[in-house]
Amino acid sequence: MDDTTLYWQALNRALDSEMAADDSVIMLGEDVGLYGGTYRVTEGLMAKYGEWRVRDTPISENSFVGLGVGAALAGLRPIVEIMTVNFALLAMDAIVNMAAKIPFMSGGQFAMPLTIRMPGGVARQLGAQHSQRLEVLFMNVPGLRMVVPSTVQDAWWQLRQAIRSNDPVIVLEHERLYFSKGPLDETADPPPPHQAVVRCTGADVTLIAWSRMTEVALAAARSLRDDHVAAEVIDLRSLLPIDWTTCQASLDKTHRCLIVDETSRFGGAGAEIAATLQERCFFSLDAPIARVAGLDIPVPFNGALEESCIPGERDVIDAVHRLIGRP
Amino acid sequence: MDDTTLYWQALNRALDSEMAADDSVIMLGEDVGLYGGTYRVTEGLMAKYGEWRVRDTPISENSFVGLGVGAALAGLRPIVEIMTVNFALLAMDAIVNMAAKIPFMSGGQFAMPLTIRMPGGVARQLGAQHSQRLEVLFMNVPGLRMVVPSTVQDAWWQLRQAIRSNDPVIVLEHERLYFSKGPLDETADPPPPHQAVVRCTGADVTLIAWSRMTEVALAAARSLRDDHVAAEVIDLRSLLPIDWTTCQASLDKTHRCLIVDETSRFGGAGAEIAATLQERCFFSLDAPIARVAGLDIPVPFNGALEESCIPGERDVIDAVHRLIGRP
Amino acid sequence: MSRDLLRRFVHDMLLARAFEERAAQEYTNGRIRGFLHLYPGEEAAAVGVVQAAEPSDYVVSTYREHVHALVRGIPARYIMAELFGKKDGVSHGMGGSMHLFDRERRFMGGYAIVGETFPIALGIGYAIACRNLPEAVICFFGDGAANQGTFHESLNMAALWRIPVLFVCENNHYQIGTEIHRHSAVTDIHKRACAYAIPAEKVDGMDVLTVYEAARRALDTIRNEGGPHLLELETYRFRGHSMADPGAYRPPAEVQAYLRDDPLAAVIRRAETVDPTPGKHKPPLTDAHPPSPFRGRAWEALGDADIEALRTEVMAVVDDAVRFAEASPDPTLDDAWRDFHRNHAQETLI
Amino acid sequence: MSRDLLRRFVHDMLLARAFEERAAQEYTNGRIRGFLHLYPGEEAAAVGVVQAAEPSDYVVSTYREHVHALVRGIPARYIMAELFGKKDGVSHGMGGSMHLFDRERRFMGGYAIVGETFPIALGIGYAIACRNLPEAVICFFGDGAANQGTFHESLNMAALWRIPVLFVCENNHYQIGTEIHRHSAVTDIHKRACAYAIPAEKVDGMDVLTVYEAARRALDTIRNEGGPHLLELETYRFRGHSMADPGAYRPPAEVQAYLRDDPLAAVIRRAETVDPTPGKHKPPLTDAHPPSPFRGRAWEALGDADIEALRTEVMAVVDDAVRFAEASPDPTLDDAWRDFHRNHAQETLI
Ligand SMILES: Cc1ncc(C[n+]2csc(CCOP(=O)(O)OP(=O)(O)O)c2C)c(N)n1
Ligand SMILES: Cc1ncc(C[n+]2csc(CCOP(=O)(O)OP(=O)(O)O)c2C)c(N)n1
Ligand SMILES: [Mg+2]
Ligand SMILES: [Mg+2]
Repeated sequence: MDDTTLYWQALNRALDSEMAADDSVIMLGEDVGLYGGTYRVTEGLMAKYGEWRVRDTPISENSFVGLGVGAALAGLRPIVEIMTVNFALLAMDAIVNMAAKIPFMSGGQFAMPLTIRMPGGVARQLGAQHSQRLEVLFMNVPGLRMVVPSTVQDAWWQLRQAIRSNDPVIVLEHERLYFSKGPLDETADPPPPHQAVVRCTGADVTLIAWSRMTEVALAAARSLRDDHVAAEVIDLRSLLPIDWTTCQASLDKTHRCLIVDETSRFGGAGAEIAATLQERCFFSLDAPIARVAGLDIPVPFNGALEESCIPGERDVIDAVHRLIGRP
Repeated sequence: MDDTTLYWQALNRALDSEMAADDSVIMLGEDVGLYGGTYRVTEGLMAKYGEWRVRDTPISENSFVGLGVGAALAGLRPIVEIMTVNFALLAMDAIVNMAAKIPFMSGGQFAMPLTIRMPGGVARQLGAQHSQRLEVLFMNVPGLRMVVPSTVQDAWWQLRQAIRSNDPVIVLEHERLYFSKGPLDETADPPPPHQAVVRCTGADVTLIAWSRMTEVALAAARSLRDDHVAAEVIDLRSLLPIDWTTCQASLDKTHRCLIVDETSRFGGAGAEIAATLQERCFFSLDAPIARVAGLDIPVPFNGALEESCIPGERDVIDAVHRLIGRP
Repeated sequence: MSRDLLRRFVHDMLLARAFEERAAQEYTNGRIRGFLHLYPGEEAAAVGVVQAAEPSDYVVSTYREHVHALVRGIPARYIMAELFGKKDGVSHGMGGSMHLFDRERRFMGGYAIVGETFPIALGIGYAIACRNLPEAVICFFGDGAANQGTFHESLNMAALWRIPVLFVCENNHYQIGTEIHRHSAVTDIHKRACAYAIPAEKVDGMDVLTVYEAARRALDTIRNEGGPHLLELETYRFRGHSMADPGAYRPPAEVQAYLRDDPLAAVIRRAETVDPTPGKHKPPLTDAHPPSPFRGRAWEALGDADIEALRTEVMAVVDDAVRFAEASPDPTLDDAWRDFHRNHAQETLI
Repeated sequence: MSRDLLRRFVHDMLLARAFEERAAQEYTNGRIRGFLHLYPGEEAAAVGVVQAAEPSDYVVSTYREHVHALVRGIPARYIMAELFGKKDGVSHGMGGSMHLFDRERRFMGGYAIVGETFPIALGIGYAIACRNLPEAVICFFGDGAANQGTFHESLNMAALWRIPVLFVCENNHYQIGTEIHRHSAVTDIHKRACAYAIPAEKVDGMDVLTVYEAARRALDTIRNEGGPHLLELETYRFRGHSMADPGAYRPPAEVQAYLRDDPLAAVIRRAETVDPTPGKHKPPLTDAHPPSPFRGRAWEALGDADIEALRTEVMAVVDDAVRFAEASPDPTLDDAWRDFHRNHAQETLI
């Protein structure tokens, strides 16, 4: 077990290990082959597995994701990389109308062992079209699953689980996590892919986060400790489905909950979490469930403005103070 | 003022009146011209305004919605009809990446007087691909507006307001409403397009609905009156933005709220409503905000199963009874 | 061309017509609801192409796919039951008229969003090419579908990687109410394949033998040389776009003209009069009078009685299908959840 | 070809090169962040085409659009300020490098999602055609963009309704790291226009005069006869795809070969040696020795001193632009909200 693995490397090893284990696993996307992937995630794989299993595609998102759907129907286990989630808007028909619906519409005759990998989130000054957080596009689509790994270990576990799943699974990575470091144990047994995990315990307030916001929440929790506020941080790990049990157990203890959501607040991913948890935990809550989330504006290019559009440590700390009624 | 206008006729007259009033209003979509629109909404307009102002398009959703965006940039006020919301999945790039973002990305230089009309919702046995409720696809997109008229009068008002707006506005119609009847006063002054309205007053519970679910909620409210439960029914009229003030005023009176949501429950449109209202009204609520919503499954073709996938009057009544703690 | 095959064609075309007309009736009776897109007029396309395919080939179709499914060998019963939304339907009543699926027969679905058949077929073909199998995919699409972006995207990839797909355009000249000259700048759909260097040809889609032979040739080429192929079949739908469409946008004279060209009548005429085994005879000598292609009834042709027997047979099949569909139970919500969860029920994740 | 125009070309190409190289420096200095897609090698395309346009024409471009914007007349200051994310940027610091907009100059935006320029240009062209104006839209796109569905969809509509769009493919042979033979079945992008019956031609995109003349001709045709046109410009980018890309996938020999073909060096060579007014001279008589196209320095050519002066001029412009950008304030969040709400602030709704 080493401590110096990068997030992208964990993904790379997960791909390698699954491709080695199963001939029917193939991969496709723009520049995943010769170039090795924009974020190096697919580095070295084309040389190892050949171009039929690691395929560079033209810029034709709807059709190459659809290709993945068709290949899955014919028994392959395709992994499609969409270069960033922003381009998934071009492939919504393949994802929502095809991948999510065919297994059901066929009366269960067909499985859909399709994995769609893509990074989302606000990176660094990529402009409004390249800074979207589109979690909600998929959450309301029955038939899909979506995992949102925040750690190196989860990147390794959850990508492999996605590939092995017979459901279409979206692996939503994050542009600002690819070069984050962490320990990786390749032999450890994973929890179920949709299980949330408590990353830090505390009795005063529950912070619920996922993907990159987990580290923001954890940093806030560390600072809050100095103010004698014990925050519990839950990393959801999966947004579709959501592990309510873990959340509920925490809220029953802390009676207060703040959701740390990088998506724009209105109609964002945090809405479902707040809506369901207030229903489940209403009588044990001391305050309404709060959200700190992205501003409801397209992301400005300017660097400082960009940062102020998404939650940072300070925003979380302030929101916790408001929530527990301290100044 | 007559009482026999159909919803589609109100839309048709709204289009006619705006096209007559302003030469820069044009319309396009599949079969909107010669055929007169799948639901007759555009009937007679091509004959009256010619093919440059009422344009039949090929099946190229992303590009003809994008055409609308470009035409809006050049000073027209295009109304694009997408035959049903299900095909909007092909035009997400034009709607989300272009229409919603250009005004902001240009630093406010360009307006986006674009109207996108489309019917959504579960109709009658159209199968899983044609029975989607995709409200949430747009709610989390800053820069868009979305109105969801439930009455003939609102169809007339809100479509005209959308056409006159300089923002991109989605007019989400409903396949099961086109042939519903109601009074239409063409001369009355409209409320602001995003203002919610109380359709029926009551002090025991607030039902929040929009589009076709308004009539389901009203029917349930009528039945509940026989059980001596006074339900207040709010028709949101707009999902982006949402008129929180009207909702909050009602909840402060009733202390209980049920959202009647045709979208699939998980991550559906109702989530944002519940999340925000529990935050705003927490201390005046006697019970958690409840949702009765679509099942989290693609819509089955079979007619009876289809009906059981979306809220009906009975579901609303049962949910109200649960909410107020009566059997 | 063997007598059996000709018989097969007549049978399939009769069955197709009878099935669709009966479906229309059942729609009027209120036992079928939703969209119902019927195929009369276009039978030669489905019959000619699908009969040219091997059982190991795959078929991908649109919402107008009952006949493709029938010819592929899915019993009429299960298709009719699906149209009725019943539990014994080929998709268990979950799919409906536009979403027939039959895994075993490699009938890979009817798709209701125009343009979806391209990437689906491309993907199946990719799986075939990956494994270097002697199989092909048949991908049906309409003239209107040729304007969807996926047509272009998928054809490019199919050509680039030499994917074994036979793209079959059923050009019936209409995208619902929009005539082809009003939706396409180039109305010869096969010519658009030039943008991807895909071999393409147009044939008479009202003549089942011509279609069959063209499909056979194309599939042979695909199997021998790899790579995609495109076939444009000129055809016509006699009915409106769906049961909801009276088709008022078409001039009656146009409809009449095509009705005279009915592919079903044509194949019967041919079966009754044309020698189906030309190969056995010598070519006629050169003569001042060009020899008539008709020889009177040839010894291997089908007689009136044969045709009548086939008619009776398909009527019985359709009657049986309706009875079966009627008797089949409605699926329950439990059935729906079970179908929905079927594929991840026993899933093992690492 | 007037001396002024030639001078203009040299000026624009020098400015383009200097601006982009300086932007690269500022990126390395950390004053520009995000994606930065530079244009060296391709200058003849932007300069030749945009100079051929009238001020009343519209320009629609991609994320690699600084030079299109410069040539269109947007002062370097406002572009550089936008790259710096500053308030005085042409898009007020809200857009960034990939989203330059200038309403007044009809510079209708840089678009960062590949393939978006097609429908945007189509829509603007539709507005022009609707009003029957003598204007045209110039729509830039890359070789990689030709595989996006919108290419096909938009070209079909443009041809069908005869929309005045000049589609300009900057074919630099790469879609990031994917060489054109690996992304397109037909690598002559202009040949794909056959699918829509759009007149199309390919010209040397490294020669600004050739590009200018081809664009002029195309725009004339569009204005006189209506309908779209497609121009493929064969070119090459000297740098990686963006500042993040070292471009390691390209053989050094290939890069070297294209560097020898530098369009900037070429136009300077030409300006110094070729008579820019061939029309004034009689055609040479037929001769045993084919006449050389070079005549030594023609009287209207630009001298070394002229070129040096232009070099100095553009350097000053770029220096000024950087100073200006540096000095410009960051926009505030209030500015952002104001820009966001600008268009519905005083909206009257019925
Ligand atoms: C993406 C999409 N847009 C629109 C529709 C609505 N629609 C259904 S069929 C059809 C016409 C298709 O025409 P064509 O491809 O020629 O097939 P045909 O019906 O003639 O067999 C349209 C527009 C759809 N189903 N999908
Ligand atoms: C729809 C979409 N897919 C992928 C990308 C990522 N991307 C940005 S530029 C590019 C290559 C474009 O190549 P080309 O069109 O040839 O233009 P060039 O960069 O060579 O000028 C890609 C794949 C994108 N921006 N949009
Ligand atoms: Mg057709
Ligand atoms: Mg390129």
